[in-house]
Amino acid sequence: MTSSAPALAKGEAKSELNDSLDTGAKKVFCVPEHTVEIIANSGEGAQKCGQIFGSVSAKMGNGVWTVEIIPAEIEPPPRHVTSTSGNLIRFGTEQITNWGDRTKLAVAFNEQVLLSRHRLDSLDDECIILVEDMWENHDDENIRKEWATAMEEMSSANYRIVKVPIEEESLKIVDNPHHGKNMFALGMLAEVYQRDLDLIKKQIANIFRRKPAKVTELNIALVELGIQWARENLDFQFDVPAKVHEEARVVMNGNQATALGAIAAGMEFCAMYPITPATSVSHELCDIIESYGGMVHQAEDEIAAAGVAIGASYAGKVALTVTSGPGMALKTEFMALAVMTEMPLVLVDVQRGGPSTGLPTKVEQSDLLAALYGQHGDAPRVVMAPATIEDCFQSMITARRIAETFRTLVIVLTDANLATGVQQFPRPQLDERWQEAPLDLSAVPEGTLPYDWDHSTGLSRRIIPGQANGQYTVTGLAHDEFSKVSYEPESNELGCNMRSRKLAVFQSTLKPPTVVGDEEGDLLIVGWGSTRGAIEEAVGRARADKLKVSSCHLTFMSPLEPGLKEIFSRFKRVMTVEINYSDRLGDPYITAENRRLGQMCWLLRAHTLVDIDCWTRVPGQPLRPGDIHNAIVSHLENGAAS
Amino acid sequence: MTSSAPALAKGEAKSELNDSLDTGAKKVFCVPEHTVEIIANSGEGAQKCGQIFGSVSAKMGNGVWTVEIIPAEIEPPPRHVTSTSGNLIRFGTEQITNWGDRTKLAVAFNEQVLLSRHRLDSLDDECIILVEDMWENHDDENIRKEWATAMEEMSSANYRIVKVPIEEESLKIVDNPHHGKNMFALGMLAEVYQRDLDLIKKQIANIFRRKPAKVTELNIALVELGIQWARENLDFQFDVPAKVHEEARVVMNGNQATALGAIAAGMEFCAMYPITPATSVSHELCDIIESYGGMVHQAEDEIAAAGVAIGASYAGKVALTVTSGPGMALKTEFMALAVMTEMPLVLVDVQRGGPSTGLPTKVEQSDLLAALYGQHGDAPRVVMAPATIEDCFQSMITARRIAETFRTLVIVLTDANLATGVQQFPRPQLDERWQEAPLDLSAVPEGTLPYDWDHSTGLSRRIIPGQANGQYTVTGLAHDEFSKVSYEPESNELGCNMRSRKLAVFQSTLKPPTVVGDEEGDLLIVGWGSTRGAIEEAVGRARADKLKVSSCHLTFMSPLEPGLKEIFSRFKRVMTVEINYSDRLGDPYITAENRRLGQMCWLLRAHTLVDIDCWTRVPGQPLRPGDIHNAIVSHLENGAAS
Amino acid sequence: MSVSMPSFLNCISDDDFAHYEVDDYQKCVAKWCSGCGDFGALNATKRLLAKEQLQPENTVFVSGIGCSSRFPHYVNSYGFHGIHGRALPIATGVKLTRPELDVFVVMGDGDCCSIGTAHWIHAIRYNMDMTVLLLDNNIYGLTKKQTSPTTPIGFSTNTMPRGSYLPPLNPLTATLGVSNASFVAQTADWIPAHMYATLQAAYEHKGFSFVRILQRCPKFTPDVFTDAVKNPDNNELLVHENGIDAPGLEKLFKNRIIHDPKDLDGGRHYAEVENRVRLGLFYRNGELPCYEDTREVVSVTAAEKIQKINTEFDRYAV
Amino acid sequence: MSVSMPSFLNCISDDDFAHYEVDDYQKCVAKWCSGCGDFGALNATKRLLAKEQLQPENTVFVSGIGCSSRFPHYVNSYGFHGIHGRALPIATGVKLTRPELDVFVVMGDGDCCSIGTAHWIHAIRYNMDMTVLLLDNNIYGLTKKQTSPTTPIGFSTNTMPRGSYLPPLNPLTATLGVSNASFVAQTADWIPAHMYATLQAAYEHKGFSFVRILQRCPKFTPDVFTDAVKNPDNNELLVHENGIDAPGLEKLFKNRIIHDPKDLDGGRHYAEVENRVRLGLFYRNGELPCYEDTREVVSVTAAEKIQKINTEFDRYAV
Ligand SMILES: Cc1ncc(C[n+]2csc(CCOP(=O)(O)OP(=O)(O)O)c2C)c(N)n1
Ligand SMILES: Cc1ncc(C[n+]2csc(CCOP(=O)(O)OP(=O)(O)O)c2C)c(N)n1
Ligand code: SF4
Ligand code: SF4
Ligand SMILES: [Mg+2]
Ligand SMILES: [Mg+2]
Repeated sequence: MTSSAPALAKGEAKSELNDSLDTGAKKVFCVPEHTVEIIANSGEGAQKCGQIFGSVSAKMGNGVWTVEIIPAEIEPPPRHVTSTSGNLIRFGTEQITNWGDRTKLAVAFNEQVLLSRHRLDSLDDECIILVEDMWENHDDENIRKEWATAMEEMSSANYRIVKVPIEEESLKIVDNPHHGKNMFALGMLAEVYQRDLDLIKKQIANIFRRKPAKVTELNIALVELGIQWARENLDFQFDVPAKVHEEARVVMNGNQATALGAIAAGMEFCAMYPITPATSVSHELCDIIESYGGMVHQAEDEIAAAGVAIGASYAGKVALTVTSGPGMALKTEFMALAVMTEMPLVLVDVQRGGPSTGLPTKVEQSDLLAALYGQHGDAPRVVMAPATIEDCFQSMITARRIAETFRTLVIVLTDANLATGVQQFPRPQLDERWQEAPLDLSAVPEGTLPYDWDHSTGLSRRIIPGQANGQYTVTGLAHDEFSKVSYEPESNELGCNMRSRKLAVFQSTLKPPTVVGDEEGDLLIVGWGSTRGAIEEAVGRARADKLKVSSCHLTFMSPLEPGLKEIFSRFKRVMTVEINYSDRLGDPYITAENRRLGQMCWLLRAHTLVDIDCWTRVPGQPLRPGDIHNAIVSHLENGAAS
Repeated sequence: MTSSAPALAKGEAKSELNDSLDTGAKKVFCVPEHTVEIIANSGEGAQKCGQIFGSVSAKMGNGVWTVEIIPAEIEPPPRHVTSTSGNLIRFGTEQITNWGDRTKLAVAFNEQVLLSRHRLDSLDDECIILVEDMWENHDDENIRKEWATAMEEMSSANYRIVKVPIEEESLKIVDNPHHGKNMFALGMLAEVYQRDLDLIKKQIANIFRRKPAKVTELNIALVELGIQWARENLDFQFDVPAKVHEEARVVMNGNQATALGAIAAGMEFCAMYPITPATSVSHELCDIIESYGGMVHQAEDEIAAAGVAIGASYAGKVALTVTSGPGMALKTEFMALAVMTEMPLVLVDVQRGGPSTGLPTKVEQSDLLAALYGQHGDAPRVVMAPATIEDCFQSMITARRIAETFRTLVIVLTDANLATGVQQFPRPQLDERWQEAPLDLSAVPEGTLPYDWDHSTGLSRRIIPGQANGQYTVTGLAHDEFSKVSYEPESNELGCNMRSRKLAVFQSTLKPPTVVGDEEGDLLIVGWGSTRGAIEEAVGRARADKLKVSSCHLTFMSPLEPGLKEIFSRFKRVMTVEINYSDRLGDPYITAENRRLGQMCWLLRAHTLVDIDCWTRVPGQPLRPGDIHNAIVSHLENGAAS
Repeated sequence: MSVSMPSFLNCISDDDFAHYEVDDYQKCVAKWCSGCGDFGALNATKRLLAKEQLQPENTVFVSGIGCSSRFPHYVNSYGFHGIHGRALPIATGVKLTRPELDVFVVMGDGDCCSIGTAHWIHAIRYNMDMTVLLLDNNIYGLTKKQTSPTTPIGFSTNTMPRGSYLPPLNPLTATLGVSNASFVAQTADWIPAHMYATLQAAYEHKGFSFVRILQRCPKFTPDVFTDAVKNPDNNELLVHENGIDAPGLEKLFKNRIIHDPKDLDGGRHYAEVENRVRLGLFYRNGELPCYEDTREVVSVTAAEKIQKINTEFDRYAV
Repeated sequence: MSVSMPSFLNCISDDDFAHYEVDDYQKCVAKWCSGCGDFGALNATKRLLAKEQLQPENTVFVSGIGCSSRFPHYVNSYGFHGIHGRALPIATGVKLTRPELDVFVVMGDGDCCSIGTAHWIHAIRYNMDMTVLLLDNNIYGLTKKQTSPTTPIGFSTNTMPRGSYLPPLNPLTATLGVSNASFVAQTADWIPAHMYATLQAAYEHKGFSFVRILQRCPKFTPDVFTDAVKNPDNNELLVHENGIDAPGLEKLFKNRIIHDPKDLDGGRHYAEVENRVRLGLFYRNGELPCYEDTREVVSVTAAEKIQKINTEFDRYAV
């Protein structure tokens, strides 16, 4: 188990903490950040508790990153290692960009959900655990045994386990033992971390605003009970200083940001078919888009969703389709049609674990090559990946602009980590021009060609039904400037040429990515998408150890940003860090020649001919900065050795 | 227009020919090979004429390559440049591996179909043209005008145009002017090339064996009339010497070879949905497979076809699905399921022009990246490409073996060039063991795991329904050795690992590809698939010019054959030649950095980090050796310049 | 499909509008085989367009892939020649976002009833106001004679050379089985007057007007409709005062069934195949809401949108 | 689905076969929400398996993706938990090549009637001998409450928060509209005896036995069936001497319609939704050929095959 514990001052702070717990002296530890999680059976409200805690912390001015802990089943059996539901909140004085390493303090409603986190290696070796105590001496012998076995298994770690009569206390206020425990827990956390009680009360009042006032009161009473219990029984507190932020800020998850981004970008039409973890983008949109004069159409399947979106785009709307891996697979044929007919279309793929149905609720970055190359024939398109929650919002604005300017398909690759991760960012400035319709219905000059390609740029004017003199017939067959089916060699070469040229033109407008850290050194870590925060944190730690490491994060995968080869040449080694599969050297049969590499790694090798290595994992979880840090260190050590 | 004319001895032979035509002296030209085409409105039987000519030539011992000339519509308007239907036959003394350069002798039933070939640049500048003369002075003024305009347009070339009263002559024997002309034309060709009349008669008798004997007689009479006419009116003949072949040989097109290969490989089940140019594989199979105890199921769509094939494989059959680009797009999701569940499956993709509906009847090699990377998540599979008609047959045997040994998806990439190209090859030796069922239904030991992965090789035992003690549930979700759904990080890593490892193991059994030509030099041309013949012919010509060029043809694209980097390192430059799209340096906005490359080129760059160039075209036609030859020369010249 | 111009506008002089002759709706020469039934459908459609004086720029023809799906290339209007089986999703996208456009959909029997099945069934449910032509030649034409869902059992094709295995799918009963079906008719290319009248009725119906046109393919299924083509007595017309009115057919077509198109049970019953080819209107219900109406959007200015998004942000404000 | 053992074998002593209790068909603990109707369907199915003494190794359960599609993981037999909407193609591949296996297919309403529509409609046509369970909870369960084709109009979901827009698709009439439909029944998880009897009849039928099971989802559609669950009078049983025989229900369920399952018109009529939930057998036709029988293959030895291929080569010989 890792020993890196940046949240606590090294050495003495920890033993101090241990001392204070052992001796009973109340002590406040001032730390730059902390990671807390609250876990329970699903249905016990742990998620709500975590959300309020996270959002109150954000409002107080802390940097916050929240991760959902979701069980595989809708209603899994209680007290089971597969049932864990809850929230992990990492918060600190500065901006928090990722879920960090391991949890420092956990509240668990039973020992089984705790055990599941232990097995997943989610808890810091010195984690403080506030665990419900009713199971230890439960009437049911089986439960007692389960408790004992679990505690035995967890004794391998140095956890500080504090037993709390959560249910017993809560029952002082509520009748139903399944309700209210989460608010009691919230109270304990509020006391431990000195959260602003007024903010908590407001948040609770807001959540239950449609319920009788009594409900809010009860919940607040429970919180206060938790505070009181913690005050009387816990001998430690943490102080995570907050900052005053001048600019207005918002806090949301990536799917919410994507949905709001779509609306802000003037997207009026979304066709979709439900699929985890993309569906909640549509849920957000469904909730509000109609009041913007827009619409979400739930189609009979993903194929239809793509087709309806293309029809809407043809009709002159700004069209969007949102899906995840298996859904994108079904859209493959229609995506090629969008490319061939130069129909502007934005497709958001919220990546999950694959292949096939894979890991529906878990993060992976393995749809990159499918997004780039999934279509038969030559089908150039733009592929981009937001790296933060804020990016999710902004990328929708960019994607629309590219799609329309270049009459092209734009694929936006987010992932399950961004989808459900919650973070705050400066409230976006909106622009009315984003809301403009792509085209009006005025007549076009007689003889206007549907593909009046500028032979140098491949760009052409878009015409939509309703425009007099513009009548033409779109086709997915090879066609000429008139959109007439044509099998002539020249016309096929020209069409391929024009569709591809647009990417080169777009590429010429891009700037080289920035290097974080020194402009040259021993190792450059290249990443893309949601791993940015974790990578930069890891690189920061390595640099603090005086390692000559920098990082560089790519936004566009097709076309690639300029200058990569030049940037890479300034580093002795280049390595991508990705959440996708690669073979490991040293494994049986794996050679440098047959080794299958990370997807971005592969792409960049072809693009730059630089001997790029990769460090990739597919744990169905976001990467941890600590693990990336270790990878950096060992990569440099190997480098030194070779 | 190119001046390379290997079929005729250079210089004097040509002028001799011209002389003989001009002076009226009958002359026999001995040539190592010739390319002849017969073209007409569709429905006039030009295809049949060409097929008989090709097959008789093959039987006589000539090397033969036949290409279909197909119009875009089912029944296009007569006398129109879009209507051309017919056959091109390249035949020679040695083995013929591709369609060659341009046609040396053409028989045309009207000037419009001729014009279409002229415009396509299909005719050698000195082509001899036997064209129906009735249109020149036709009653219909429009037709006379069309004739005149067409002749005017074609006068830019040095064609030797011989006007033939084809219809007038044929009407001496048949009543319907639309029938019989093809047999008259066959007669002319038989005389010009001294084809064996007995073989022709046998072939005709075989074709019309289900019709009244009278039909055969009439057709033979027409052939004889054609012979007589040519004898009396043409003052030239060509002699293309044939060889006696010891070994038995067969002649067929690639789709027929694929179908027979599937049967020979013991494939018992094919699920498909019609799509050009793949459908005729199924037509062949449908015709005969039932008498082998097998079955073709035409599904409601390509998705279902893939699913039914997977179901059949799960049930223990050797299953096949055959399609083309748009169909493969639809199978994307099921292909991932096959990979995830390790279900043996062979998928043949007969590539056509893309993207989208593209060029349905035309050749392209642009499905490579989609075949390699089309699936979301990490979905390792085997991808291979036959290069000849014979390969189409053999690759099915190989594909089955790989699919079953490695419990994997095998994609076989053929294309429209192989599909309809006709060539002879040694009659394959069959092996009874190929017919063995994958498994019997005997019970498995209790506790046998559905994925009892050998952790070193990733291989595992396949179990099928009916085997007692084997009951398990296949799933496309991440799963463990028991095939139980599992979201644990370790089990996902293990599954990914095992599925990928198999490719490394398979790769370790492969040999490096052979280099044709010297083992080192200035330029190595790398190809894959149906371009082999044209590439090797072009390289042969370049080598005859003393250029230091070799070629190397790849069969496996995933995993790639070993030793490529080493082979490439022995050449100053490496260039792929492919029928797919790449940007051209020198075009507006295209830079070395943003240039999009040929698909194999891209793959090999990532794999070898060698700065490989590419020469690619998407004319909807096979590549011509002459054009490749030019590309080689100019690539070397540029090389010298830089 | 509803008439796009409200009737009170009839009094406005025609001079205010460009006038279109039938031939004005022809874009380029249609390239089907001679004798192909698609020509008849194209002609009847152009007549309808002229009769209704539809503006080419406000009319959209959407199709999939197949011989019949070439249709949009031949009509002077906007067109979308899509991908195989997917005409209806594309048409849905058009109609849903631009309900003022007149949308026609043309599909083949393979296109609609095989690969396009899911979209077909669901489009019936959506009941969008569009006119849908199923050109049913009982075969895959473009790909050269493979069995389609409507191919007669026993009929030999390139994929089923020893005869097709299954009884044909009946597109009429299938459509009538779907909740929300609102207009289901059958006509035949060999009775142009009936075809025209049927298309006219389909166009006038507000909702998803599904018209199966029995279409001759002399190339690959030359004989499947011969009995009905050769002998009027092998046809049977569904007639009713609320049905399709094709005057002048009484004399030739003696076999008539009186069927009220309101009667769904009866429509389903008559849609079952019997020994004659049945043509006419099986069911019509003009009362069912159209999805594009249900989903009608409000119009919001850019400024209002910005304001709303800002309110939204307030919900997420830190 | 037909009984796999011919009846004359009934006289053979049971000792010759391993005997399976209901619980022997349980593989692992089912993980649905408490109160989920899928449990009932699983129980009824296991009872049927035990009653018919199906050999686990010769029985295959195929499903798509959804809560209901977890079914095969819980049955001790071979299973194929496929991809969303595609259970039927997989099942077709199994049955077509291994007709001796007993095949069951389990789908959800989204799985079957939305993304799986094309396969559903065509599987009806193929009429393969399999037992097909549509677990219809009127909602997308696994993905957490989105509208499915059978969701009641107006019902609020995450994708249609202001109420679902369309009247629900009726899987019964849709199935009955497809040519070759051979067995169409509806039952409900709240009447276990009826559900068991229906599955029994479905299994006994030789052909594609389509059973829609109205399935409670306490999580997301807790109230959609409440009326029928709470008050037997809101249920209506189709009964007939040739129908489904679930003895003991007479007392509780007073509303009964006598309907001969041979009567297709009647079946279609009764399948239309009215104010009560109608349960029973709408249509059965045991005379329709099964596709796997039509496509039955001959057995050919390897040597014969080699010889045949050689004859084939002769056709292509140079
Ligand atoms: C995805 C895909 N699958 C298959 C095809 C090949 N294909 C083109 S048209 C067609 C069927 C044509 O039959 P039908 O729809 O009845 O139209 P028809 O030509 O008879 O008018 C097929 C299978 C295709 N273009 N795309
Ligand atoms: C191709 C694809 N699209 C979407 C999904 C997401 N998905 C899984 S189950 C499901 C629907 C579940 O509803 P239903 O079929 O009614 O089954 P239930 O869960 O209600 O039993 C969806 C949309 C998926 N797994 N694959
Ligand atoms: S093949 Fe048949 S459907 Fe196609 S154009 Fe020819 S006649 Fe018409
Ligand atoms: S969500 Fe509904 S259908 Fe799914 S397991 Fe729970 S109760 Fe059953
Ligand atoms: Mg057709
Ligand atoms: Mg459901």
